[in-house]
Amino acid sequence: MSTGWYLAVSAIVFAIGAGGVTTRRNPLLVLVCLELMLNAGNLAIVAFARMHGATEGHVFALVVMVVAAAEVVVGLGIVVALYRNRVAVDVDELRELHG
Amino acid sequence: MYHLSVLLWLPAAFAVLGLLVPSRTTRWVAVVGALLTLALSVVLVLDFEATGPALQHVTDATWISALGVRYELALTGLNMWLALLATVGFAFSIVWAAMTPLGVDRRAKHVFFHLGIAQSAVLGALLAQDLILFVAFFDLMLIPFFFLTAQFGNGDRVPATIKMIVYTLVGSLLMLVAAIAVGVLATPPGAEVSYNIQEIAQRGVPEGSQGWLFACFAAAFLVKMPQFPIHGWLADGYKAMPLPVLAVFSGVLSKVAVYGFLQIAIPLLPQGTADLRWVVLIIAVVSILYASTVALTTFNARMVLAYSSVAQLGFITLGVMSLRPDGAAGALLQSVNHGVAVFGAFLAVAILGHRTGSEDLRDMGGAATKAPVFAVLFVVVTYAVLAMPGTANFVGEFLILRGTWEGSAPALAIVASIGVALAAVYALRLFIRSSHNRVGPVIQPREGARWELALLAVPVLLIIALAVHPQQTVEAADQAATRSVLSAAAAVSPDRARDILADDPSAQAAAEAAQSAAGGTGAAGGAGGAGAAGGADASGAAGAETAIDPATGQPVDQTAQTEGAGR
Amino acid sequence: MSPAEAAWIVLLLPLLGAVVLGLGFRVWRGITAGIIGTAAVGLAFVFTLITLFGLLGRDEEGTRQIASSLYDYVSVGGVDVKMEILVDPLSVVMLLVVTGVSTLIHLYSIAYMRGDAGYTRFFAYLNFFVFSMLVLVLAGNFVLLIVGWGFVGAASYMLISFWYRRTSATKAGIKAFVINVVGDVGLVLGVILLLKETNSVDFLDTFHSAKETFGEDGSGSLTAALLLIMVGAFAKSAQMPLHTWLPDAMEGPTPVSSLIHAATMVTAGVYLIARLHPLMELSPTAQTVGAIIGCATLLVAGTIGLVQTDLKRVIAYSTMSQIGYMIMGVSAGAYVAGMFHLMTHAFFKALLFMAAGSLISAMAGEQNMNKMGGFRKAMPFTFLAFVIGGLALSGIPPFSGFFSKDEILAGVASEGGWHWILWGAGIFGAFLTAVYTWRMIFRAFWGPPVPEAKELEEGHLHHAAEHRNPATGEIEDTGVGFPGPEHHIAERAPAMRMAMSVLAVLAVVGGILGIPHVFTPLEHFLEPVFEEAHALHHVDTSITVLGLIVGSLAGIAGIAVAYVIWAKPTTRGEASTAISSGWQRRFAPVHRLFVNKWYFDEIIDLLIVRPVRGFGRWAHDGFERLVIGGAIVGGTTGAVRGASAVVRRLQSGYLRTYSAVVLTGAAVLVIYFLTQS
Amino acid sequence: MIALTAAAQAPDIDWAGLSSLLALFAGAVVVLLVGLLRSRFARETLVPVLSIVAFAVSIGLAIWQWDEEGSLMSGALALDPLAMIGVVGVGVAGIAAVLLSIGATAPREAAHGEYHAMMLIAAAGMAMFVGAQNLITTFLGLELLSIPLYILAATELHRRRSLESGMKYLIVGSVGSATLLYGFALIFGATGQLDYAGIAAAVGTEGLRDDPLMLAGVALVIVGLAFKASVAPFHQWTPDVYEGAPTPVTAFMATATKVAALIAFLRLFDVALVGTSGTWAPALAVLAAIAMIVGNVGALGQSSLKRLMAFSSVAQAGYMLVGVVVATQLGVQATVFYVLAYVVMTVAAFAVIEAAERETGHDGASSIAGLGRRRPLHAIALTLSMLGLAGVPATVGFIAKLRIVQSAADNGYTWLAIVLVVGSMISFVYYLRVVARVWGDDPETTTDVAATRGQTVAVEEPEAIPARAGDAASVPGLVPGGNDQPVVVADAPRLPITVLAVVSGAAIVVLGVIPGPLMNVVEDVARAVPGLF
Repeated sequence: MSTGWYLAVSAIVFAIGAGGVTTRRNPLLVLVCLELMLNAGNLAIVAFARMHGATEGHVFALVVMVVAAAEVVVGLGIVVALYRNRVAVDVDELRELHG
Repeated sequence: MYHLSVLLWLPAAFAVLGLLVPSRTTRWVAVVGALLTLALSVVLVLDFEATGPALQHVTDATWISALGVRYELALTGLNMWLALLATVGFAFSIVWAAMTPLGVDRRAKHVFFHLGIAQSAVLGALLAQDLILFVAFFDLMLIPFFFLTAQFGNGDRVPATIKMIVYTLVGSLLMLVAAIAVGVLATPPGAEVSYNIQEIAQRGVPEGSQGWLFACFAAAFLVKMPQFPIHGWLADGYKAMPLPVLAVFSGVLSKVAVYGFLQIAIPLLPQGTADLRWVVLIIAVVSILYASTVALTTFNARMVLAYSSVAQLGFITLGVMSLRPDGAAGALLQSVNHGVAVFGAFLAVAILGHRTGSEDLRDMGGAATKAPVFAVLFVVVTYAVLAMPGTANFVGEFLILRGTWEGSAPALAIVASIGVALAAVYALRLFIRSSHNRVGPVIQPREGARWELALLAVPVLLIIALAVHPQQTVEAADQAATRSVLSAAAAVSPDRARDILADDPSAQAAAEAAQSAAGGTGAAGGAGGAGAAGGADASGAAGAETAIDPATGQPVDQTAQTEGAGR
Repeated sequence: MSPAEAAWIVLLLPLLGAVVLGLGFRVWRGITAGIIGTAAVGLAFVFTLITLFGLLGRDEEGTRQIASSLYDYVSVGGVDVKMEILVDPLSVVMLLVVTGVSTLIHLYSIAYMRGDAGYTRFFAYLNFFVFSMLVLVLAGNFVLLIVGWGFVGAASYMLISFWYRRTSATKAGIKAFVINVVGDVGLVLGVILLLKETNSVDFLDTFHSAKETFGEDGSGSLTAALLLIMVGAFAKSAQMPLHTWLPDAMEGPTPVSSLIHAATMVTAGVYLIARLHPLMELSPTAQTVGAIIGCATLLVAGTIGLVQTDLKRVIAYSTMSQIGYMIMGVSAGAYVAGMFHLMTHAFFKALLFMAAGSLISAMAGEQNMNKMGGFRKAMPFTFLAFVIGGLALSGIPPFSGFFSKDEILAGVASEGGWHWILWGAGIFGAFLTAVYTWRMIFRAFWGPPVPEAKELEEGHLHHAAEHRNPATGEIEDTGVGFPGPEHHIAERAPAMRMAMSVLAVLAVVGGILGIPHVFTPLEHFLEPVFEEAHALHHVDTSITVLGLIVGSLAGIAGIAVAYVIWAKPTTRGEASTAISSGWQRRFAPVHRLFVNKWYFDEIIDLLIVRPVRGFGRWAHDGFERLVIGGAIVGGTTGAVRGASAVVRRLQSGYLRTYSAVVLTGAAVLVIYFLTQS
Repeated sequence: MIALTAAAQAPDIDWAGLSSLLALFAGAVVVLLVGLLRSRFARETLVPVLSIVAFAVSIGLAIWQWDEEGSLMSGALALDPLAMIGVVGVGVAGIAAVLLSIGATAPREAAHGEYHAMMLIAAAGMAMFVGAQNLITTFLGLELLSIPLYILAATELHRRRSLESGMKYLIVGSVGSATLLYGFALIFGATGQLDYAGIAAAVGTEGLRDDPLMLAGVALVIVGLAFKASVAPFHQWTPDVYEGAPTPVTAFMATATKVAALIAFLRLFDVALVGTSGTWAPALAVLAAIAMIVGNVGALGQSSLKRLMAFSSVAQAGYMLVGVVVATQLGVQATVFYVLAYVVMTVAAFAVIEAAERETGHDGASSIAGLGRRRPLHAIALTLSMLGLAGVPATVGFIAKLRIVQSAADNGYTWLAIVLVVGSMISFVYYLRVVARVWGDDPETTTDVAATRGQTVAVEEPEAIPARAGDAASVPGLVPGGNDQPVVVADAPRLPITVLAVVSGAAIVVLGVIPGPLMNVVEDVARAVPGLF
């Protein structure tokens, strides 16, 4: 299959992730969607690496996975801290800083 | 050979010194500093030979090498007298501040610190020969006045000062871009960017973009003076500022803008000047009429002086934009006169203000009954403000009107002369409503305190001194003014340049160099370099009675029979 | 001592006097200030005589026009102005008049002003005035002339509003000054226009090269320049339409009126036109304009003088009309006649003002003629002075007025053509002059003595209970001491009497200086100055003789008419004023026109003062707030504040909007980039 | 086997080059361990000292490596003055942040060890980011500096606003980096190269100028980096995060991240993608213009000082971007000079804001009212920093602005220079309003600080949001009343903050009057960027 297909899939996954981030109100799901966006990028990198036969691409994908994991962990940590501070688990709740 | 940097940084040094000494003695340190600077500037002015090279006492060092910005100062015919006016003005206002409660205020250190920094900045702007150095000092000169008014002003001072600062900075920041653009555009490909004023004048800025560049410079200077459409900040700014500070702000800072026109905008952008000349002339004339009518109807004494300054600066701008040596020299003389008159006038308003509590003319009246000496001094200042023939203000105005008549248009001179009549009205109205007529409802007239009268005597003596011999100010400015307006005049029309030269044979040598530079781009030959050959044979010094034979202009021997004259 | 050095001393003496009096104003007690002032001007007169004789001495060999300069006043561009004076017969004649009459007036003021709180200040200002008048007369170039012009305007302002506690005085002061400034401006513009051609401000250079620069029949720009300069002359000499300040200037003390508004300042215009005669000769239109304005002024002033009730204002209007004569004469080419009339007028007009001062003192400051009458017995000397002055003013032979006035008319008539109309107007003016002069004398001295007069007859000078300002009637603020409650009449003050008698003699004898075609020393003295001019204007004897006869007839007729209306005890026993009120009713509209001074004040107020003040107030309140504050400043700050509100509202705090903005931004950028390719 | 072993011998690492980076990592580890000790002295003072030492060492090493030219880790990191100046800038910002944290509530809440470790790691990330020459290391550097900052922003666990700012920064930050990653992917797809030199060569030779993949990739990269440098349309996180986060962290974020982001911008756009500057230069110019206007206008109505500084940093980012847009030697010099000047000015401002916040409990405008009378030194420092940021002559801000305007005017971007000038006109209003408030002494606004020293001061939020009934249950340890009023002990500012304020204030003026030395440093930084004329 030509790389174009992989690209299309990755673009769609990126779009879904973006849609999720902007519409879902539960921070956990927002983090999931962020994962989706990062992995879409991953998919594209791997597809191109195969196309160009450049192995560094795969290294790049591995690095991205590690980074994505780290982000989600920190994200969850903050969500738990928010919950312990009696703030409803809702992204729209976080609007004390504005103006 | 005095180093100009000493004159420049002396006030700042004393400002810092004032911070260190205990606050009781700060004011005396400041006064000593101001008087020292004044003495130094007088020495420099006396040391300036009118027929010497264009730039004297030059100090030159690199400031920002990467940008080609140099720290270059010099004394020229144009800025010499204005620098003296600045030192006189600051000495006057520092001594005045030292005597008022402002000087013994628990934050007196701030007052004298800011005044010192402002003085350095003003002197820097006047003496700078590098475009960026000029713009830097031009902006810096405003900031101390912001602090002075925000801390020590009256009424709702903070918004008023912020409006004033931002308003004037609109102009000067535009000027920053224009200054850089001038420097950059004037550099021939491959050469090093240089912001030296003389250098740029020789290199010549491409004519295409001179228009908008001149507009930027003109905007900055017209806002600073201020002139008619862009004087929004004047009313609030003047009301908010404490009077000792206002005297020097109104008397000196607006003159830096006039100097800016003569030293930078006109010589560097001759084509731009020629194209936009009429816009500035119209603004100036409208400013004269508008400000005069407002000045003669407002009831606040301070506002009368504020709008009278706008009108007087309208005249000065007329002189500058007439692009003729006598117009420009008249404008410079008028700047010095207006400065001195304004110092006296603001002190008089302050004295009257002390006695009435407010500066409203309706509360005043009859101050002269108990204060004869103050009344006489105030009358002399009033005569200077309205440019009565006999004072040097009249000579300035005469030269400006002549310059406008021949340089710009007779109609303009006639309309401007209406301003002269209106000036008589508002100046006398201010004097009469405050000092004459019956004793006003609020005022308690009493004679001025000894220090007040002594201080008021200073500008009065200066007015009289200038009145008796205005020649020294005009003579110094003559050569320099010819050089700076010549290229612009040539840009307007070649024959104007010829009749400027015809008018003033002494400018012949200086003109050749400027003539070559007037040809627009890239002419060689330093305009500044060739010093003017010996000035006009300053005859007439002989006191003895010499019957001048009019036909030949030579003094005639007593016995020789001359036709024409009576037998 | 050469004439020029003497002239410099004459110039500086009054200045020295003014400075000495000014600086030590607390030191001089009593009348010492008066003595110093008078001494200063007296010395100046002496040195003027020295200059005169020095100049006469040079009759044979040297030139009579000496320009001496001290230093360069201003020299820039083409303009080279020197601090120089020009000593020649014309300026010496003026020097004589100015210093002579000033000395007498200073002498008169020593007594008249005694008791006034501002005594020293008065003499300081008076000396300063004399100095400025001398600068004007001796100036050697146009710029110094304007400087003198300005000084004189300032000095007259200071003296008019001398009693500055009176609001009417300060109003009159500012009015006089502003109109003078208008004159100055005209003068400045005229000089600038002249400068454009001649490139030199020096009198002698301009006059001698006048023909080359302006061509034989003079150019358009020369006429324009002269007209502008004449605006200055008309403002200073109170000619129409710039004359409204003169009647108000009567607010000043009487010696001021006699010095400034009779003898010296108002004659400046005449001197100027005489000085510029080489240029005037080249521009017939300017001469015509001058003649017409002069004639119109003398008629209008005469008519107003008829109906004035204030004593000093009657004399003021008579001055205006006599100056009208001089301007008409000088503009028409009769320069010597003009100067001669200027000199004689100075004598008898100063005398009349002094006499009026004495009369007003007798009336304890009251100037309204309706309240005067029957002072013949009470004040014989003042009456005699009034009669001599009146006769000279009306031009009755052998008094000085007769010769000088008719010589002017003769000079005008000899121009021929339409100038005869001016001659006719002049004669009618002479008749009017005689009428209003003697109306004043009869109203004041004839008829039953008024209480003040009776009191004076018993040797006791009347003192008003409270001191009122004659013009406005408000109680005078004598708390500060002036105008002083004391009054001095000639009969009791030797100094006043001495000054008035000298002037009386001169008024009578003055005529011998210019008996036409018989003995004309003045004309001979002024010969070198007006040498070319005389060739053009030849006056033949027949016209002169005709003028003399008709002029004196007009004068006598005028006196007769005045006698009939105001003095003759009427047969039918009505009060003597019945007849004049009868005339008033019959010509009511005309009377109202004259009383309202031909509505000049109202016209000027309507055309100039009110619009300027209205515009100023509108600009100050309306325009400043709306346009400057609103549009330019408010507009920009409004826009910026609006934008700031928008940006802060966008900052909604919602997390999801932020990410949405980032993503949409990315999409927009990608699309933009793709379209680029 | 031998071949395997032979092949697997250790790679030749240039330890000297890497030393400044390693110093930061080592510092983080040491600080983490010391943080575990029980004694308050170890935690309260030893940890900050050690982290300052770590920063200082890394700065020293960076200066030591100044003249080296070449690459590290087989082309992944560049070793040139541009990277080194980045490390120095980050180091200075780090030291300042640590000084501000002494005695602050954030380290006490989050255990000193971790707090300082996080800071050091973030600094290490930035050091990597500025030196990155390969797409992988760039992305890794970016994430390494961002994630610790998310944590730091949320350190004050008991203050809802801090958590909120942390959360917001994380989510929007991740969106930004995801976009950046996708951009890198597309660029990698278009050129097949990962390292900058390769990309530059590929772009030059194969004429990829108008290849859709390449263009889309560049666009997304612009979004990602613009987000990080908080340039206008992508700046919306900045005000909320700066205001919410504890002030020392905000200071660190405002200064260090800007240094890293701008230098990365320079390296990526002026080295790798310089070929396609025709397309991205105008777009960046427009972004810069928007940033200047939105930043200045947004700051106008602000009452909270930190939020004002946030908007002002957006505007300043706009000014700095001009140097990148111009893509010339002068442009690079202008941007690097501006960034260093910006660091000094912002450090001075935040030092005074932190001191005022400790005294009054809030960062509202009234906290600095009448400061001129109470704390003259702080007042002078804040005034100088405000005037510097506004660009008043005799301050380093003026020289920086001058260079930016000249670089713009030199290359035909005069309209951008005019927008810059109009923006700074607006900026004068709010900077001068702060200065006027500092020096004005109208009595009613100055909270009488002397009286409240020592007591607990209820934090008065500028616009308290009506707390919903649901979460009003009081949590043990919190001051009763008010939903989450944290405990703020109003105590006199510690000496380090005053020293920091005075030093940076002085630096603003000294560098303003004598910019010579800094100019030379910046000159040889620009030489490191090949390819620009």
